[in-house]
Amino acid sequence: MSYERTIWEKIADNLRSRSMWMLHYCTGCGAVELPPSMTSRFDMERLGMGPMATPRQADIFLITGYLSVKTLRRVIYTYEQMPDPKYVVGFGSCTINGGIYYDSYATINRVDYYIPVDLYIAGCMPRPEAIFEAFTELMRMIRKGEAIGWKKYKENYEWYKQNQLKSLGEVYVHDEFHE
Amino acid sequence: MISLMIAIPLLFAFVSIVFKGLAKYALPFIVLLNILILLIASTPVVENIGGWKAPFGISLVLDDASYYVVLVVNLIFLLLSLIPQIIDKGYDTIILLLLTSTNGLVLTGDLFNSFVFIEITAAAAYILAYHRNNPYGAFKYLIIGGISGSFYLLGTIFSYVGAGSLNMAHISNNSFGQLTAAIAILFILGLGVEAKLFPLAGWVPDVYASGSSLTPTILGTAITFAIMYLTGRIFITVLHGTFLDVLYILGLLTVIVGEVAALRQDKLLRALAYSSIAQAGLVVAAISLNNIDSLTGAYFHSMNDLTAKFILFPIATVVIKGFEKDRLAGFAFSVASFSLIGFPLFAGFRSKLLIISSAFSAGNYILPAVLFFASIVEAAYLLKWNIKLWFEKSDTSNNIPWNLKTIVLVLSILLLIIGIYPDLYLDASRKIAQSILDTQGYINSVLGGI
Amino acid sequence: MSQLLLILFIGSFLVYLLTRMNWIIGVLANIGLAIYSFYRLFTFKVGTSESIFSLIVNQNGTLVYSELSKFFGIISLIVAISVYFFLINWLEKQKNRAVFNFFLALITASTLGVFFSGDLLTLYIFWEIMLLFSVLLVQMGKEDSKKAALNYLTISLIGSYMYLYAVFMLWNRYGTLVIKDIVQKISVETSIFKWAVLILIAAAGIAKSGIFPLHTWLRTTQGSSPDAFSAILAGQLEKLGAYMLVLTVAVFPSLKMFPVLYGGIPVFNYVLIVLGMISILIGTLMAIKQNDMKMLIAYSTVSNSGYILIGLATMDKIGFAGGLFHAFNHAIASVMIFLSFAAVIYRTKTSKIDEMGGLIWKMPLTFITYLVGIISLAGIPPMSGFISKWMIFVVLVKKGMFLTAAAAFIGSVGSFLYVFRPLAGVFLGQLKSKHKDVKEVPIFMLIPMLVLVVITVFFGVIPGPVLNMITAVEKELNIQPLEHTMTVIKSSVGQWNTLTVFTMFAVGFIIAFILYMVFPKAKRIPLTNQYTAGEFLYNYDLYHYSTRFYAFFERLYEKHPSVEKLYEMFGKFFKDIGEFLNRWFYSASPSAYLLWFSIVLLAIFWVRW
Amino acid sequence: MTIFKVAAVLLTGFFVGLTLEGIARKIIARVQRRYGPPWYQNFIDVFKALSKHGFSHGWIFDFGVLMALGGVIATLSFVPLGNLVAFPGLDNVFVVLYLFAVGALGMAMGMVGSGNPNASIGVARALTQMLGYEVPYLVSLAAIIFYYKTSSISNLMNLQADSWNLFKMPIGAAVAFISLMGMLGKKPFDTPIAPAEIASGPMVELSSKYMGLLMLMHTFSIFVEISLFVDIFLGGGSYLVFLLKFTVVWIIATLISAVLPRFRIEQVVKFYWRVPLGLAFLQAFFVLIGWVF
Amino acid sequence: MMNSMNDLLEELKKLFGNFEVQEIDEREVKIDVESDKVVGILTTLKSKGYSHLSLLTCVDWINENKFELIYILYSWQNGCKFIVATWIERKNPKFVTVMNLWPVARFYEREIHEFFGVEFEGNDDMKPLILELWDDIPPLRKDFDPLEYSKKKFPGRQYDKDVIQEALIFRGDKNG
Repeated sequence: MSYERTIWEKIADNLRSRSMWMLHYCTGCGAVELPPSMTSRFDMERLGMGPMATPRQADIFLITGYLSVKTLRRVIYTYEQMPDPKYVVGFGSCTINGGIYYDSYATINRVDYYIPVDLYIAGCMPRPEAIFEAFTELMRMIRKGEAIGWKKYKENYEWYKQNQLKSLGEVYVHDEFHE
Repeated sequence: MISLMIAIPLLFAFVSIVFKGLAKYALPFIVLLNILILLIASTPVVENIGGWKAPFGISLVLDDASYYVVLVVNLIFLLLSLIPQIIDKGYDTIILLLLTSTNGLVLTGDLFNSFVFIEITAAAAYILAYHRNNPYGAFKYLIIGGISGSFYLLGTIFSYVGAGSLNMAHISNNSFGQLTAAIAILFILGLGVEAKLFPLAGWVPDVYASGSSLTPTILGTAITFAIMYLTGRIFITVLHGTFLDVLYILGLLTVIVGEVAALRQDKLLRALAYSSIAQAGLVVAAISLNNIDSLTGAYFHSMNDLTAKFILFPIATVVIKGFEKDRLAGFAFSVASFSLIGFPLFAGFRSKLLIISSAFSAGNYILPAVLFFASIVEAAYLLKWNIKLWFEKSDTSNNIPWNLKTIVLVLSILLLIIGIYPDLYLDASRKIAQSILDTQGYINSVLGGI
Repeated sequence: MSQLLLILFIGSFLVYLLTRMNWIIGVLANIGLAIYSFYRLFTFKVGTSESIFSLIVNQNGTLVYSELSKFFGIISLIVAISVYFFLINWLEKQKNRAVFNFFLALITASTLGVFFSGDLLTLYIFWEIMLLFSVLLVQMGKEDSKKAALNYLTISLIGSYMYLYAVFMLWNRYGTLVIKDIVQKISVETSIFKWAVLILIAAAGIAKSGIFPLHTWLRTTQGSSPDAFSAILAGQLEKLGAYMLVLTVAVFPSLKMFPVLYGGIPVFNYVLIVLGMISILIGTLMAIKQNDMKMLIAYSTVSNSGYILIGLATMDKIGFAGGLFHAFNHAIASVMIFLSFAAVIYRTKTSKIDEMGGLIWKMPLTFITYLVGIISLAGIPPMSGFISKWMIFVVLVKKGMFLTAAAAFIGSVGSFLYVFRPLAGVFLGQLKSKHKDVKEVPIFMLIPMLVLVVITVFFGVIPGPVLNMITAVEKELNIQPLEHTMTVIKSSVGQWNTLTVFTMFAVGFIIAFILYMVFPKAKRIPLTNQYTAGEFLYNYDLYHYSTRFYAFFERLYEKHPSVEKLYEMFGKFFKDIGEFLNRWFYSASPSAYLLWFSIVLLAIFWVRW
Repeated sequence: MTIFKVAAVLLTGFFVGLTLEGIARKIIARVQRRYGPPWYQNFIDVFKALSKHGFSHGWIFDFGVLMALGGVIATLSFVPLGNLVAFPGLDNVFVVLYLFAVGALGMAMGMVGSGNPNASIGVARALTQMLGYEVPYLVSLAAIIFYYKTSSISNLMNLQADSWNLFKMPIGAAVAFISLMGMLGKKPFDTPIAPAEIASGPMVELSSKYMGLLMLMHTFSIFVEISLFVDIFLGGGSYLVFLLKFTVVWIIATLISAVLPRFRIEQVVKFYWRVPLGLAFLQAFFVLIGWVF
Repeated sequence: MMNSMNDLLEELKKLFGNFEVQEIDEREVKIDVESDKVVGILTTLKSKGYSHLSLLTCVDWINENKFELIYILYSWQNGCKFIVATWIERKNPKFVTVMNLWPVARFYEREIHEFFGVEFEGNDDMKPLILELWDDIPPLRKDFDPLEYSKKKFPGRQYDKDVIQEALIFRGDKNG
């Protein structure tokens, strides 16, 4: 379900697919898979991907593993700080349906209920091969214009916001630790 | 005729003991009488008391130098008499006594006679020192004054032994080899205390800073000027400049010590006392350079200094808090302090300029350096006081009596005028310097060519 | 000229009376006076000399209107006019305004007097008047300004009395005090005399412009004096120091008077260059440490006076021109910076950098003035500051003085550091909550600032007019004039064209702007929407980096010997001696008096007998 | 005529700069036994960054970025590339170096204008590091200018016809190369942009096109620095020979930076003002007494 | 069991009367004490060298309708461990604080309050420590059902298709 795009956006999507910058923000146990994918054996950089320190410069947001309520608040806050054509990749089953923590009072069961996720990678922490499979798939989707999570977030922002508030109470929390 | 100038104040001094309060109001007329006599008398007048010829009897000499010095001294007394508020009950006789002895001091041509008048001045000064119950200061002044008086007496005796007579002209006429050294030392010590030289001026801060506005105004101005004249007279005319370099060194020491000590003071009066020590030291040092320019500079500076002190001391004693209320007194105070420091366009600048140029032409490079150091330190603490009195918030400040305010204003305007057209003070001091320096003229006029 | 000076002095009394009535009229009168004298400055014919009322018995002072006095007169009057305009709104917050205005008028009058004076003593008299009234003005500032004023007075007096000492040495030697005659005679004297005279005269310049040994007063005075006056102090009074240095280096022909030591520079000038070098290093390193913005710029004045001194002392056609042009640039730049600081303090009541932040969003025009000011002060190309620094670099490199060149480079790159500290700490970064309602300063304060911005930019692009004036001065002091066209500055080592640099900068800016417009428009987000590593922040006052901005660099020279403490130690030393004297000699018991009495007796006997 | 020359200089700067950066990333990858991105990766990154919808922190943020890029473009236009000289007489060494400061100041002002303390810390570090490497560099240049008696870069270039300054003044060349490493902001001296410590320093708030513009500025500044070094120390003959020398210097710099860890900021200044400055003064002393090979 | 621990137990028994002792291993012993004697024992143990309160936790015995508070003390001199346990009511659990003995107990008690709802007099700092904006009964109590809470607060994915069926097809056991 790609939307109609001008020639410029086609070119831009083509470029975006070849130089995806990944936000260096590891939310769960999947983060341990990233170093091997960056270093010499798998080398993420040959796809044009590299870790970026700040959300302002990043394109992809990796949600690697279970997402507790408190981390979700930070994820939403960082997601909104990223510039516009941004893509979210969910690692492992915990992001799909809560995984082994489906019945825990502290972790959420379904990420795309709160922020749009473009691509899921199955496996209880996918190996670098699966990650590269996902990245190439994401590149194809971007080139085809199918990775339009950020547009969905913008269009039905109200729905997402209402879901977030229903589950989290309020996104920005003000307690003794945050002055 | 000039002996009347001593007689009249003495007479009224005794009269005033009888009529307790009124002498205070008679004082201006007496001083006016004195000035009248002075104006009538034309210079080089020599008057032998009791008809005895010069070398034997006492002779009063009124040449150019003593004419102007007496004039200045009497003018100061006149100004003082115009402010009766500060003269307390019993002190009018003392003021009259002081007037007689200072006139006598300046006019006399006879050494022993000058010793007598110095002792009378000192006595009057001791009582004055006691003015606002300052017993310890007065006592200290009494001890040191007495000793210096005795040394002065020794000096006169030695010169009598040497020259055979007590008359200054006669003494200066014939020289007496080795003895002059001893005489000079004795006179240095004798006059040193009154002239506030370095180690001998211990009494000055306690006496001047006793809180009474009368003592410093009189002692600091009139008496100091008379003593400066006397030092000049004795050391240059009588002793032909022996031991002037010792005097020079003592003078320099006094300047440095006076300024450094003044820097530390936290009370205004004491700081001003030290400043007067330093100025006196400076004048002595300038006199000891022994050339026409430096002598003129010395007396010109001494005149500026006494005018400034006449403004500073009364204001300092009366106004403690600040000049918020009466700006005029503040203006006078600032003008006086600026002239003391030597800022251009004020009188002090002219006199310091003269002293420095004379020092340079005499090839002496140390005096200007010391003078600059002194004026830097003086500028520092005087401006500190100026700023403190002018700009700090002051709630109460007792107002100054109107007549003091007018006199102070007149004097400060005088300082400004002198700053631009200095010839009023300059000619007077030039005449004083000339007459002190030509000893031969002095001898001829006194001895009348025996 | 004496007629102009008379008008100025009488005018200042008039200003005093007017300000007592209504302070706005007083300020306007002051502006009128300054503009009138600025106009008259151009009408005078160069080279005329008049006599002024006689100050010494047989000698009346002379006033000479030379190219040099015209150049420095123009600088000081530009500074004066812009600060007086600034006063229209600023003065109402200052207590006892009448006296403030009166002293300002007097200072301007006496500065012009100094520039016009033809003989050394008239120069001294105007110098002292300016000194006295500037001390009384300095102490009208904050509470510790009284002590700072006294500090300033003592050091300046040391300088001026050393100058007076030299004046008398000359007067005693030649009988005349007119500079022109002395200059002919002096080159034949013995070298000790020449060294002594020139060092003493230079002392006044060093004290006033804050070169190394006598620079400690600048920090406290600038820090605590009233803000408008610190602009005058930096702009006008420092240039007096520069004028005195020109007097010692160029008017007294140092080239003819001293043997050449190295690279065509006489020995005496080399001593001055070493002093200049030290003051650059001290100024830069200390400025980086300061937290109070006015003290920071005070130290930058120390380092810039070092540049002026080095420029002048090289006596080379480019170096001398560089020194003079730097005096001009430094005056304009430091006035702009101090006026912007005064505007900031006028609104935020504090001058500490770490208590402010993000003021650009509330006071953009003040920010632009400050920005252009620091670009010129730090010597960055499009502005005029760079041209003078370039000249000084070229002359240092041409003469092969590498140590001085290294100090100059450290000074210029260091100036990027310390000028950036207030920029980042005060204007950029997060806006403090207590400054939420700060408004821009009223219009009358903005006009002078923006006028100065225009002047700096104009002379940055077309330095022709100022360079013409400078070459005229060089011709007058018979130094080989600098060859330059309206916008090209030639030197034996290389030349460059200010206009092409500016056009290329504009071209680059346009290219960047085109790129900026072509690509998608960015969304404007509020200042509090920051990357905070995922944390929720509510008190953004703390989220601003401005305290100890260069902490890591300051740690390198933390335990540095401080000259200021040395002078304080001297001060205390004198006070202790005073204490000792007071206790031993003056308030002791009579028996002590006798002791001293006998000691004097013995001393005289021992010495004389 | 000069317009075409300037355009040529800018385009070379753009294309050669970005390709060489891509090649550098390839070299670093190969040093780390990785495959590494294609050589045109930097072009893609720049245009990708430019094409995104970013955030702006107010007019000073935009003005800072524009001033930065404008300043560096102006500097680049003054630098002669071999015999391609845009402004023949006017390319003075000090003018080029201090025009470079305009770009640095613009970037610094813009980044701190974003309001993020990480940016202020990064900028403070960048300025201190600049203080560190600028002084030895300028002193060594002063020695050369004093020796050749001219400070215009094209003259310096032509005067090296017989033997390069690299051989004439080896110590000066070494000092200049060390300062060049500092200027490039490569690994041993990239404390201002330390991603781990202060979240990529000044670039913390740079979102889309601002990031792109600043990457362009970074490329141009690298191009300016190295072409200065090549012109002054390696002769820099015809255009192609110049580019060859440029690549060689660039590869050496990348190799060094690929293996060295990052300096701490105090160490940077202490290092620069001890070893290189001493060597620079030594070189100046040699030039003074004429020991030039 | 170490003899030093033996005579310590004897001493405690003498002081505080009898209590049930259970030896876990050579250097570790567990004692069950009535709730009013706990503080006394803890102070004596602390004075005897068991200075380190390594853990203070609570166990929910729902069917005995009681909470069990467990204090684990560790001695650095001889490396032995004392586990002091006590039972408190489950309805509105209340106990005295040991904050004055060990400052660290403040956070343990705060956590127990958050997750079990036990009140500690003397420790007024009962703010939530770990959970943010918690709106249900203390979660670690046995009568709290996390699955139902998770279903209520964090809706999952609605699986309408038969996953097992699909897996079989995928593996090729069934055609389709």
